[in-house]
Amino acid sequence: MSGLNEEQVMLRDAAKAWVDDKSPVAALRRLRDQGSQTGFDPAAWREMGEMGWTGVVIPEAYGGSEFGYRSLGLILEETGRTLTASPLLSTALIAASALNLGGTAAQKEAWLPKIAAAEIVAGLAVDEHPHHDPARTALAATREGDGFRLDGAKTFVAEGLAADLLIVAARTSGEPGEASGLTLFLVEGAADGLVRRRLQLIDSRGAADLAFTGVRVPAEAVLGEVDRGFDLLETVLDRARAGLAAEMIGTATQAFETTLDYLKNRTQFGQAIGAFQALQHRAAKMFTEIEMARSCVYAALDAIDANANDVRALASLAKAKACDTLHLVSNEMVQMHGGIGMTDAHDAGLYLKRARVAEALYGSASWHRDRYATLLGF
Amino acid sequence: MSGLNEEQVMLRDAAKAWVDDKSPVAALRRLRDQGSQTGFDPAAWREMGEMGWTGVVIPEAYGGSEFGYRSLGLILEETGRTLTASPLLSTALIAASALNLGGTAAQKEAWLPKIAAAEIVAGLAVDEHPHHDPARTALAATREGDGFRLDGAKTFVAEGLAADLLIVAARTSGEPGEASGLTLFLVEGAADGLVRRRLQLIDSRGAADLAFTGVRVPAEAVLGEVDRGFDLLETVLDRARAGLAAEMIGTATQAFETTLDYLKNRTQFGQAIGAFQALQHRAAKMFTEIEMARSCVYAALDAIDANANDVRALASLAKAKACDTLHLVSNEMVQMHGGIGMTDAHDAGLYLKRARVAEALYGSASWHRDRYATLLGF
Amino acid sequence: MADLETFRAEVRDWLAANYPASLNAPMSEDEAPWGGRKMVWKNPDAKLWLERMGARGWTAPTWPKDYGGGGLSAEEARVLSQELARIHARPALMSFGIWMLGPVLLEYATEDQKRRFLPPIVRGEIRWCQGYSEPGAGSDLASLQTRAEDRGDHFLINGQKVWTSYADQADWIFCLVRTDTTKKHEGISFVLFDMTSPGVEARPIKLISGSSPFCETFFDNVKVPKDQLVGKLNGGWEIAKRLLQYERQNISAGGFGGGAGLELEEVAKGYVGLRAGKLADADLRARIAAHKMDAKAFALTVRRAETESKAAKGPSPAVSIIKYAAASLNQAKHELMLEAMGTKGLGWDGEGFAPEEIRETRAWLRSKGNSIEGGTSEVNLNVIAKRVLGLLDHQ
Amino acid sequence: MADLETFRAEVRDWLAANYPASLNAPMSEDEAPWGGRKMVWKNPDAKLWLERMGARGWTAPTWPKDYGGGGLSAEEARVLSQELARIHARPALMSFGIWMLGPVLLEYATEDQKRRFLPPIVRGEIRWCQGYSEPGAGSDLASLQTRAEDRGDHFLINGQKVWTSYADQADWIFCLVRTDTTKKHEGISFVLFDMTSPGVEARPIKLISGSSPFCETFFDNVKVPKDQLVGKLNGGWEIAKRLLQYERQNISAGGFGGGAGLELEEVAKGYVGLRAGKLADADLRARIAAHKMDAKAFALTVRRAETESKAAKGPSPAVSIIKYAAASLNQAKHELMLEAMGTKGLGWDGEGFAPEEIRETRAWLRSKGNSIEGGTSEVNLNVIAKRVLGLLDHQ
Repeated sequence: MSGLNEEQVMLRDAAKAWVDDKSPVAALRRLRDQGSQTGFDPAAWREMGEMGWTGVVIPEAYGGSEFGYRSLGLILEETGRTLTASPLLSTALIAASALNLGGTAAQKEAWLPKIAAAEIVAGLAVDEHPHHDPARTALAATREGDGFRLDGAKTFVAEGLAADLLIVAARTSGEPGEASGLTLFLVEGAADGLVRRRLQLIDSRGAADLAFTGVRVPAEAVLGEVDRGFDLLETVLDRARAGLAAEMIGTATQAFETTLDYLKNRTQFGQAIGAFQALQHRAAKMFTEIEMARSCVYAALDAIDANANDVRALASLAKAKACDTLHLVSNEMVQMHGGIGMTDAHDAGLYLKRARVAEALYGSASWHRDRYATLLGF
Repeated sequence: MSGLNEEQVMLRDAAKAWVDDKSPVAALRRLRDQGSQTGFDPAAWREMGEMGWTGVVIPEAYGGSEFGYRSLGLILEETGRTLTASPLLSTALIAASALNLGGTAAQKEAWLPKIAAAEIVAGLAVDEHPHHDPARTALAATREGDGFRLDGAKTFVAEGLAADLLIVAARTSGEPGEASGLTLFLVEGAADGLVRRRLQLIDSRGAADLAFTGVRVPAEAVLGEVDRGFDLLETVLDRARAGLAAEMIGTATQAFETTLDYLKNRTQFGQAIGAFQALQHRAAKMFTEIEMARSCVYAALDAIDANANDVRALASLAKAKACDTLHLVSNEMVQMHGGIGMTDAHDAGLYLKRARVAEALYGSASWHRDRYATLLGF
Repeated sequence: MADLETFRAEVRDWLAANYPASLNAPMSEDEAPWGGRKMVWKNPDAKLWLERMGARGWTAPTWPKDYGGGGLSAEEARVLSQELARIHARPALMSFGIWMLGPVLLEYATEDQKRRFLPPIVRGEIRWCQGYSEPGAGSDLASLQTRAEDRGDHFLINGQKVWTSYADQADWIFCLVRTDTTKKHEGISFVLFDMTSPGVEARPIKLISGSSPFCETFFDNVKVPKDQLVGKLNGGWEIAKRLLQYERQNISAGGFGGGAGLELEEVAKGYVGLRAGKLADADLRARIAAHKMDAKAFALTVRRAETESKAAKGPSPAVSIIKYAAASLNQAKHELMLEAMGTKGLGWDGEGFAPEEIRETRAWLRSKGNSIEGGTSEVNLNVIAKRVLGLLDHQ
Repeated sequence: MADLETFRAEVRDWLAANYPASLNAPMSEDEAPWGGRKMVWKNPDAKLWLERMGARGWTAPTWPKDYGGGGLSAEEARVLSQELARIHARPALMSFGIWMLGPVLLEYATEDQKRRFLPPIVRGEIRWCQGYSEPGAGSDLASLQTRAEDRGDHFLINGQKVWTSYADQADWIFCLVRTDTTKKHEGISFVLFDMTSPGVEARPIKLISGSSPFCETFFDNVKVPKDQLVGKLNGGWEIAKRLLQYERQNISAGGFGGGAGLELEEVAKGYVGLRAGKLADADLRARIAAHKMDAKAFALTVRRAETESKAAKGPSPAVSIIKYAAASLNQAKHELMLEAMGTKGLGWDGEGFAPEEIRETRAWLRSKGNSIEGGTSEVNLNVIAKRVLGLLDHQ
């Protein structure tokens, strides 16, 4: 590891120590078996706030450290290793980015310090269909008096049940499928007319479907510009994709290392199964994929920090490679563990289940390949 | 092998014996090194006629045996094993099919006996672009007096240089890209205004580009119906695809068996390299692919013989699977032979080169996957 | 042939008279007719159907009548199976006893053992489970450690099995035990015993899909009378392998089922949508098309292998690839299904997901076992390489 | 840093004064500046450029001045390389002597040997080839059989090498020979000799791409003075391995070139066409997009490995995958290129094909060697599994 400054090395090491101690895979299993509604442990979330993780991309003026996305990525990579369930990505990366990038001074003042202090949970409500497609947004925002009323539905909203603040993509003009005519709104979780239904996903984390029926918001709830929200949304989503990809690389790395340990220790036919060349080559190929995907994730995060002009392409690259890599590694984890990997008592199933949810979130590999090709002009 | 009747077993065994004796891979190498213009050996072609191979899909009334496509497929599979270069596919399968399916009694009488006797070489001129696409035909057939004049160009015409008879897809109405408006014509190789240019392809077989400038043909040269040639063309092409796939399966099988021999005999690190598990698994996967593709090829040929209603889908299936399988096996043949496989003196390169030409001819795997999905309605 | 057509007419008449009309409704998963002492029949007609078929021996049509079987020729059995398929009859009995144990008993058991054990299998009265795998002996089955000590008139069995399918539902077990610790393959014996014997305990294993079809099975000083040894002492490995062949044939012939029975491209059309007649996600469309081609190629290969095996009176080379290909394809299908369903394929339970969506998600998880159970894909590839392709063992 | 900037200014001035203007035109393949006695200079300025660079030792910038090198620090060498890149300078010299032999001579050779062999390498006067592989010793290099018998003041060498790159163009060879037949690795020595020595014959091997960059090389009683042994007698394997590391680094850093230098997606657009802004073949488009992503991931990985290696003062784990990934990706690129070109990618020669089409087709054929030469992909995967991942050898 390198290219990291001292703060980053400290952050990463602290994150590693914390997840090993406070948030091993058993913590997720416990949340699941206890039937947690929100899908995360409030105490762990508070500790994340105390360690400053929630303020890593927030300016100092609003209570953050502004270490940047690469730094937050290091933390997410570590939490991804142990499948740590928390609102870190939704709140401290996605919502914080949206406010940073699109918020007025008043909006920032109102929300960023609370995020930095882990006082609130926030989430992004974008998709309305089984497949990610921001331009397809139909949820209607109709002008009413000085404000707007929102009517429609969102699905698959990460932390949607627990969120105190929702950033909602809505259509103020145009037709579903068009990029123009979108507007982002800040909506409080407790808003009248908003009904939230918990989704029990295979990864046991917090997610919800949201129904908006005449939800009224003032003009000040608009984040960014009316009708011109698509660019801001994509810019926020690219940060979400890169951050999620960082988490996924952590997940893939741990899944691989756990499998590698098993290959070294499980014996069959008088040898460690890791001595069989076919498994060795598959392991070497997985390692190759992981290292290649890792490079993409770091490059995307660095590009965001540098405000480079290829963030769009690099975010799609990072997410697509993270998807393909985690898909491969999570399948191989089960297969190489054999029968034991099929049991609920083993962690392999938890990695597999988290993998598919993360693959679908904010665009599948297929979706990002299409976007990448379009960005490259073919 | 089974499901074969006695005639088929005899045909196959005779074909096997003949290619081993008269047409090993060295025969193709000799043609290549001698700079053969037509890309085949006329003496070998005459022998094919004498053995009755040229009449296998031709009715007895026209001098054939009418054994059917499965039978001709068996022969093509054997010739494919040793990369035998001959006009068998173009003439005895494709042109014979076109005449059988679309010809008037007079047209059949004029040409089928000559094909059955291997007295002529015939070819199908369909494509005009680097990628197979019959509907994109632009070559213009304009009515002139009782007949037509042809203007335009064809490319990648198998046996195009040697052909005494060409079956030419032309546009009598509509626009390139439309299925309607196509008409097939019988054009003699010696026709005025037809200029043929040999293409030196990597597989060293006969192929040509054709330029038509005011080539005049009588009304009797129309094969099938004017403007309604597309269905006939596709029906002929599906036979071409299944027959070519049979040849390709033969090529893949031999490439695999040659490689398997090498795995058993080449030693490194004190063992036959075929004892290394990673190579064993790759060999087992190749074998699996070959057997699956073989099933598709046989099913397509059987469906043609049975005049079944799923010939279109099965022909695309057979060609696509044959393409993917031969692609894989030809690459693995070079890789598993190591350095020796990279030398011109070894046969691996010849298999690789033939593979890519056969992959492109009458539709790539990609093209057939698209067609298959369309046929299945998605 | 005339005789066969007479037989066919008889079968038709009998089925018309004996197949209960109430069974024409689709069979739900919990109605699977496994038989045995613990079977709870949701529909009494299903029990009746088993009794009628069992009485004629048609649950095991080609077994000799002496042992309760149908005594049919292979041709007659095919006619029976065609006629059952014609009326879409439910299976009268699903049974490891018929699929796996019976064939090896017919080959290796004593006359007394055959008369004792086969008829209750045919009638579905005794349900069997398979005591093969152990925690340390998966692909390397012969390294098993469950001990059977010779105590004069009985064996005393101690040890642990794992992946025992439905051990908690079974009445008896056929079990591999170690009777000689000084040899590996030549120290294994094949014994049968009652799961209600003192000292037997079966604990269901919960799988990643949430279901528990397998158990850990513990043996603590279980007494097994010596007349329940099949074949020779220390000669069990040969029987074990033969039985595995029957098991693999059974898996191969049936392929891997499960899931909501939806067609992949229909699911994709529903969740992804069409654009100009083609799936809106072109990348996914290409991969689904490739998969549909592979699936068709597989189906054609199964059919070809059957035809060729019949013609050659021996297995076609294509047979060897079937278990491996079936597992790969079923897994690929479920991955594509999940991908096509998007976020609707990611539900575990509760509101927001249709029952068939949840079922498909569970089936996807279940399919991960296809390449592990009944011989891993790695072992299958080894077998193809060595036995079919003639490649050597690594030295 | 001030010193470095001073150095940079000096380099700029020197380049401005010394880089021949006529070399600003693109370099064709037959202009590659391999140097040596047999070099035919198409452009005399290229020779001048080599002489000028060689005189300063900048063809081997970090080698000590005593041996003809530039005597630069690593930082200075980087500045030199940046400045050369800035003006898009052609390489003054391409040389196995600099890339492979020189570094091991610096480490293992005697003072006399260094003074004798290194300066002509720096000046490009002697072109070297590598005598490693033999017909029976490919991936298992140490099983080589070429014998060197001790004849008092010289070795007598008999045997055959294969895959000797440009042996027919080289002046000298560094060669692995067997000096002890009773041991495998410990019986190998590393010797240098002149290719004009009596008994040496190099026969070019024609490849599937039509070119002949490699030779079979025969040694028939070739006399080699003992002072041309590098390192210890029977101690050549260590040197051989070290040299391979330099070779792989060199392959990795450069990646695999060749081809007409066309961008894949541009080629596809040209031959396949666009429909509504997307490649008309949606299946191919998806695969090209996936490949472009892999290629970008690879480029980012090479860059990351460099940064991390520098920071850690040792190789990053990512380094190990680079040769394997480079070969796979280059082959995948050429396959896609060929597919995109359709029938235009299938020409060998003659009319009907543009020169860049033929060049691409030949490059596709050439790329098949990427996963074989300089360590097969299979060996690379073994190395990753064993050295990086710590998996055991099969027993």
